Amino acid sequence: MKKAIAALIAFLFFLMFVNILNSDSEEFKGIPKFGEVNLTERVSNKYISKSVSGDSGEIVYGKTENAESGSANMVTSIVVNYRSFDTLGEVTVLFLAATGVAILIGGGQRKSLAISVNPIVKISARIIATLLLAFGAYVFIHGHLTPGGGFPGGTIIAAGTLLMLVADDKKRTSKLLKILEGTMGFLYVVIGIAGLLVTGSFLKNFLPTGTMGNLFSAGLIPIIYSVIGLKVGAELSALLDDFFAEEGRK
Amino acid sequence: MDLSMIILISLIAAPILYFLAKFSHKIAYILFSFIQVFLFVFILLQKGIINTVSSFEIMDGLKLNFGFTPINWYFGSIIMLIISMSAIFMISIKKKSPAKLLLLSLVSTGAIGATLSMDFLTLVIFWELSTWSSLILIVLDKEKSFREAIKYVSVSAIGTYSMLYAVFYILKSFGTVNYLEVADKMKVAPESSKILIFVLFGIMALAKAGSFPLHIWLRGSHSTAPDEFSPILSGALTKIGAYLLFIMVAVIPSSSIFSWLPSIGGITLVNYVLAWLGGISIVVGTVMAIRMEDVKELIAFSTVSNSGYIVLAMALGGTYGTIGGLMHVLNHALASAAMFMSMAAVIHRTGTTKMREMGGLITKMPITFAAYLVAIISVAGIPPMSGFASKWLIYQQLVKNGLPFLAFAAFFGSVGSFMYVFKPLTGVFLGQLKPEHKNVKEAPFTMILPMSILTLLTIFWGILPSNAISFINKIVHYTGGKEIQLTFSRIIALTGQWDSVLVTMAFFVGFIIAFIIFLMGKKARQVDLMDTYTGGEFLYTAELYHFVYKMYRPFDRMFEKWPSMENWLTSLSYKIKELGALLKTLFYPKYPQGYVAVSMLTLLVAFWWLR
Amino acid sequence: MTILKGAALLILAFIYTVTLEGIARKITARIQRRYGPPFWQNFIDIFKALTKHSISHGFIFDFGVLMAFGGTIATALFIPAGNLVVFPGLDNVFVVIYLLAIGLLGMAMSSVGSGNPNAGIGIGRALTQMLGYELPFLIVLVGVFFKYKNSSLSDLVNIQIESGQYNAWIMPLGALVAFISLLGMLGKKPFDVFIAPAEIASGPLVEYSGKYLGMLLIQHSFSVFIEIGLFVNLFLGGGRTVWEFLLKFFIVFFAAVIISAIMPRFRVEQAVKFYWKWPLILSFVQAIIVIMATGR
Amino acid sequence: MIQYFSIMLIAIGIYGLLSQKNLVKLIVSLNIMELGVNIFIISIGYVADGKVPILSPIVNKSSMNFVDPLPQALVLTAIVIGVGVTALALSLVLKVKESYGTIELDEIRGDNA
Amino acid sequence: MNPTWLIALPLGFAFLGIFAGKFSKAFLWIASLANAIISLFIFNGNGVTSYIIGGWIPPYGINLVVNDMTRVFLLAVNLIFLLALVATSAEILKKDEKMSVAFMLSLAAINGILLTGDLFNLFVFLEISAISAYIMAASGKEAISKFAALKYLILGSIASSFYLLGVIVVYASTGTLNMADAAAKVTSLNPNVLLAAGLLMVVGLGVETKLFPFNGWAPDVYANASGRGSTILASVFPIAMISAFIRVITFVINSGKLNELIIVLGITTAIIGEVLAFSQKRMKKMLAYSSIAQAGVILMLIGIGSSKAYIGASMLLLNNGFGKLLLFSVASQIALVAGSDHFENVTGVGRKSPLFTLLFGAGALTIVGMPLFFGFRSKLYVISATMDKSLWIPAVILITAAIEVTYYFRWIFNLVKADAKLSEKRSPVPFGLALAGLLAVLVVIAFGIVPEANLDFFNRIGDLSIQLSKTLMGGM
Amino acid sequence: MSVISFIIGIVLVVSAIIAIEAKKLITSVVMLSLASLLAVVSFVLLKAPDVAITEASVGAGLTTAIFLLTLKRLGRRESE
Repeated sequence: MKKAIAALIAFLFFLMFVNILNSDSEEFKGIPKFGEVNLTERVSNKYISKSVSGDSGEIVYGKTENAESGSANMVTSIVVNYRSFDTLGEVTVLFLAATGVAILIGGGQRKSLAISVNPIVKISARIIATLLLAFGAYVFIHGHLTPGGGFPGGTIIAAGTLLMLVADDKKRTSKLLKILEGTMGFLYVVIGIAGLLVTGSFLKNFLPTGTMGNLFSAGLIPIIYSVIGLKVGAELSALLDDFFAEEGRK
Repeated sequence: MDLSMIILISLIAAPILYFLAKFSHKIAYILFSFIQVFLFVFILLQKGIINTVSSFEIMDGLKLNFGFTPINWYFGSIIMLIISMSAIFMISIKKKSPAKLLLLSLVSTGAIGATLSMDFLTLVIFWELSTWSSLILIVLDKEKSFREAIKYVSVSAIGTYSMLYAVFYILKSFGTVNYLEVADKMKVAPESSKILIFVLFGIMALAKAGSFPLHIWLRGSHSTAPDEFSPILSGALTKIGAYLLFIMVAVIPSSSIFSWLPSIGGITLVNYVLAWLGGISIVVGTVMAIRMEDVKELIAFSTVSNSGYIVLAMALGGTYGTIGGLMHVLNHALASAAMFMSMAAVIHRTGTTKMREMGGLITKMPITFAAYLVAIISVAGIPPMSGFASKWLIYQQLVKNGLPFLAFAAFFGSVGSFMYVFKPLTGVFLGQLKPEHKNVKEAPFTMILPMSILTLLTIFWGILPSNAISFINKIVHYTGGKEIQLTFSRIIALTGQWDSVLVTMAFFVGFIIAFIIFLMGKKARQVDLMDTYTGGEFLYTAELYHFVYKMYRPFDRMFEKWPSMENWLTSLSYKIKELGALLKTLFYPKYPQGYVAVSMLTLLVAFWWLR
Repeated sequence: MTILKGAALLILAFIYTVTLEGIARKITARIQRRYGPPFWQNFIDIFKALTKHSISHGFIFDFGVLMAFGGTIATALFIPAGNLVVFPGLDNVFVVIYLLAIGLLGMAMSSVGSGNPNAGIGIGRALTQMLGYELPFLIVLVGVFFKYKNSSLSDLVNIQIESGQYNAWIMPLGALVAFISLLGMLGKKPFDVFIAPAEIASGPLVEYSGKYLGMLLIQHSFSVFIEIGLFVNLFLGGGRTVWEFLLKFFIVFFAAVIISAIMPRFRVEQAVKFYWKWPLILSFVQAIIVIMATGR
Repeated sequence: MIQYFSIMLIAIGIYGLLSQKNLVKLIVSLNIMELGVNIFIISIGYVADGKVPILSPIVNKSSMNFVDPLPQALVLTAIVIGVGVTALALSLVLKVKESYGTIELDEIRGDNA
Repeated sequence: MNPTWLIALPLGFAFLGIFAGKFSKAFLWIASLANAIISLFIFNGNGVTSYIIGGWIPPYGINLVVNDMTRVFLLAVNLIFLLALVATSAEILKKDEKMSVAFMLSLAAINGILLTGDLFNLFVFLEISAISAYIMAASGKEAISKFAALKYLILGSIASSFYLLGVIVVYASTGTLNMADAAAKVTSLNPNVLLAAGLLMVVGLGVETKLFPFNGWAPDVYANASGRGSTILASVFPIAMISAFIRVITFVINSGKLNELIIVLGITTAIIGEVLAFSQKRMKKMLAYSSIAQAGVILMLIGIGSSKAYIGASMLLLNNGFGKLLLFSVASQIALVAGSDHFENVTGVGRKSPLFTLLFGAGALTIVGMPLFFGFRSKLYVISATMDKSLWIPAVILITAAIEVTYYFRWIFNLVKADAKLSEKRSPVPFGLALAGLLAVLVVIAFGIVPEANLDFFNRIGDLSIQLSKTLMGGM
Repeated sequence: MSVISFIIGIVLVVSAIIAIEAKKLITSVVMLSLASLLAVVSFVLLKAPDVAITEASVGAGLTTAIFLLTLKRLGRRESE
């Protein structure tokens, strides 16, 4: 009975959405049909052409210099430049969640496994983890050029930590991670404040944006993405560690 | 002095007194009584009509209005008289506390502000101020008062909020809340809004005056309030209800704006209904007062009964009704304050309120007894005291309009009052003295003084009611009503006249004759109160008799089966709690599914319904 | 002149009422097949009592008696007896009724001040019963006053005499009710439960002796005068002369005596319920009839 | 087409939240719902035959036909927020298990005063 | 003063605080104090100002919008937050340093919610505030607080998903995320789409603003969270959440049908809240339901949307903020002193220390709207504003107010009840509570008795042509 | 394109239903992970590689890990 009601509610919700989907018509605007989006009606049009501050002509990969946002990856330019404030918030959310987890279940000790882990596993885990760290760093440093960025990069680093934690039952993450996490977050805020002090606008890019497509371009974007990547990596590692720790024994 | 200034003084005095009382109770209480007496004298000596618009703005465009019309002057003086006398009375009370003083100052501020107000919003603001401070005051002393004060809270909330609604309804409809301007606009208002406003105001007035069917809070809160506060509660605060009632029926003459309604006995239907409520209140108050065993509860119900008189009289309107009602406000304020004060003095000395635990205190506290005696004679409406004048005028109006059923209620209250006022008189002051009260002393001077003043005033206006009525005539003149004819000692009414001085003279002549006969007889032998006729039995041990407990047992038996009004509030609260339990299971279940489901359903229903 | 009239009225009232009471005792005895005392026995009782030694229970015991006596005398002054009117025009009925209460209050105070429980019980009963009989009576009065727009006793008497129609004829129901109430006021059987000598030793009077008793007996005779005087003046048109008044007084008094002589005693709540049943309904009917007939 | 599936996912998530009694299942349902929301957001920005919004040596001009990059940026944020909430929720589940000894809603006896 | 500082400062301190150990508590104090001072500077001004973030002009970039309403709310929020910290400074929480981080982040998020002019940015800040609220909700001593937090989390997550969906629907159909821009464009939208988006957002924000029936989480959370957590949740959060509600629902969506729905739901919330609060036996639970009821009245006013309604709503919000600050902090302390906050347990506690009574009484009196207190003034506006809309609404509001008065006074009486069993031992009121409490009492009394002319910032809120002007809000 | 997305959609929905209705929690979590992975594919189809990478690492990877760790700590009784 309860399930039937639940299913009914879910179905009605589905119907509600179906009702409003494809509601774009001549008379009224609505949600456009799938795939038939007119980007000129959206703000993203300006993000693609990088002409928010003024019409700067067509952007060409590898040629355009000092475009208003130097990232070739448009998603990255939105995430870390146009809407960087959201990302600061996002970082904060993750940070807060990690803090919450630490408050709730952190601070315990790990339980030893009944069987000892083979040293080969430990060592190979360490090697793979190092590789993962490097890969993660690569992902976030190239965030403005290729898919990926701070968050996946950080998560990949955390995956390395996870591997090490799984492989060694006595392994704990370093306390330094917290410092790294905090410092990186603080750095992000400081970059923002620097923008405020230098240019009068919080989080505004105050570095030259370079040539489109170069590694050292896009102004603050690689810096911020690195900060984010390190921060997320440290954060998630600590979070995983908290999940490994058992409550009760300190 | 600007009128809003004196209210400000009273308000600022509150925290100052509070902190002063932290250092010395005595000094703070004395200062408090000085302030109250000053305010009373200030109001009393005010002459002429003043209307101040204070600079204080409550809402945009709405300012506090204070003023002195004869109406404000009359009610303000009465209320401040009672408060200032109680303030003096308090100086020697035992349970002093800074909090009490703070709240008392606020009560006084509220009372002054309410009675000197010139518009409904100012009235309701200050009234509410005095209400909430009195509410907290009530619970400060006695454990029992907890339940009782909640009744007061609910009833006063019902009253205040209906009034608040009415005030804003008036504001929306007429654009003003000033009494006089509203009175003008009411004449041309649509009929339904007239009735709405009157019903809402009526609820407020009845709730605060303690009249049926909103009298239920009086018993508990008057009886369990701190003893020194009961006089203010009964003598002063319920009179603000009468003030609103007077504005309703006389300033906005309800008789003329409801002229389209059928009228019964020369008064319009609205007033007639109001008069009936007053009448029922008289009967209920009287019956219940007779049945009470606790002195303060008894006096509380007598307040219900007398509020009924005021409501009845004001609803009747006409020259005698209005003047009688206004006079009764004065009389009852004096008498009930004196009654409560004398009882407070007794409680101060003996520490109990149960009549069956007292007795024979007349020898120990003669002045208190005298104050009480005069007050009850006034309440019962027996001639040489001022209570008779108002009742007499009310009867004149009843006769004039030919309303036998309402007259029945009025007579019931009057005759019944003999029964209930006599009960504490007997139980507390007469009869045999309890051994534990052997060492009871007369109340201290600061208690005697206010009681004596009130008593003397009662006697003065009893002998010369024309003096009080001459003031009331000014009010009636101000509202455009017909004044009553007066000579120095006579009041000339519809069905004849009454010479108060002559009656008093006759009484004294009779008393002197009696005294002469008394002196002519042989001197009587004084015997102990224990030495009485026992039907020939010899009592080896001195048993104390106390016949006040269930004194009117036969009468009680007649009314035992009557439904009690006091329970409707309790059952209402149970109903609300049941509703709460239902709502909780519906909307606040223990598990999240419940409210997620409700939220989703609301979303979906809203979507399909609104699209 | 007023003083002389007043003195005359008081003396007349005293002598006449005490005499009638004496006769009443005789008549009651005859009805009950007894011989009965002589009709002057009551004078003897009163004067004897006044000269005897007495006991007092303190200040309020004395003061209450004085108050009762004084109040009753003051009330009696307001009763017109035929053409012997002390305060013409000022004898408002409400004043009379309420002044009467002061006597009652004084007596009540005095008797419970004695400390005897019988007195307290008696007073409690008396007050309760008062709530019974006063109400129908007052309702009838409302009708009377409404009809004449006057509540002055002497004026009402004059109106009745001039029109030649007594109120008893105009409003018979009212007169009946008033008479029943009168029985209660007089404390005659069946409404004498507050005295009830065998039960509570004469109730309020239990502790009195000597001059106190004497004064109360006088006070009682005055109150009988007032109560019957009220009825006579209100419903039987008083009298053109004193004698006419006294004659009517006599008739009413003996009607009451004869009725009471053959009646048993009501319990107090029976009495109150009795009054609140038929007399009250009849009084309302009467008042409404009068008000309807007169028109508002 | 994928839009409908995404909404179906949201609906399934809601169904799960309404019908399941196990706390972990509830959080799984939440995740499914968030997944649906994310796919829906992306689908809003899809342009038929649009290019991936990354300039590269091949797709090198901003005037070409790209899909809308903004929803993608929003989803990035939403995913990260989702994982944060999930982690917090799971740690709360652990605490509940610690205090009540169960993660079945029926068996949790909170004092419901 | 650039209001970005209000967000950046606590955020920066929070990041530092995670590894600063004991200093993080100090950071919390510094951040909130600094915020209070900065908000004081921002308060000093009028009109609408837009501050852009990242140098991108709206609607492309994110902007912060300060208008007269925001100025008042910013000051109130930061002040109340500081006072709440002071009031509950005696409380020692588990993992205090990390909790301080959560509190700092909640402060940043609340300021962000108040300031932001972007729909998605609002979502991010709502998430931060929500997660910090979950953490606060779970901070109670009793196990039930964890379960309550979980319940809150589930509903809150659904709510944020729905809000996000609503934002996306708006974006899909108008192509913008900026509030002012969207507000200008939604007028040409298909009404069904607008309604659906509005409803989704109403659900999303309704959970946080405690609109019925989306408020199922509130009673348990408020009743069981720690003293500091519940105080901040009950006093500071509503101001921010309702400000967001105003911006999104009435400014952006602004659909007549939706406003009617909000009025109906708001009144229902008020009735249900008061009725349930009436029947509660626990002090904090009673306060929780009372908060729900207050939120209902405020949302109802927002639904009405007239000038007076806005003044009334903002007054009520501030009043509720200060009042609930007093009530919740005192209630938590009383629960500590008496061992529990059950009705019987707290009987007579006010006798032991009169200051408890004073603070609780003042809070209760201002919430129920007694003269001399701020609540009365706001109540006048409420009745006046609703009276203009319909004659029935004020009647219902006043009936619920009567219920409210009754139960609040019952609790006051219970505190001061003369009880013979009471021991003479006085339980001291912590200094912080006394200080913050007295300050809050002063504020509510001052707002209650100063003449209207001194409160002209409320009247400026009522100047809707400026507050809701679509051209200015976005800074475009 | 549309056939692939249809198939993916069907599997996505089915795995989601299984994730909710599964008796064992472990099945539930695995199915959630599967759904997440399918979502990654659909992200790719929708031309959103950034999101796809993030979802793959965060949604499918990290979330599953946290779930599994939780299940481990909850103990055997609850997981089955």
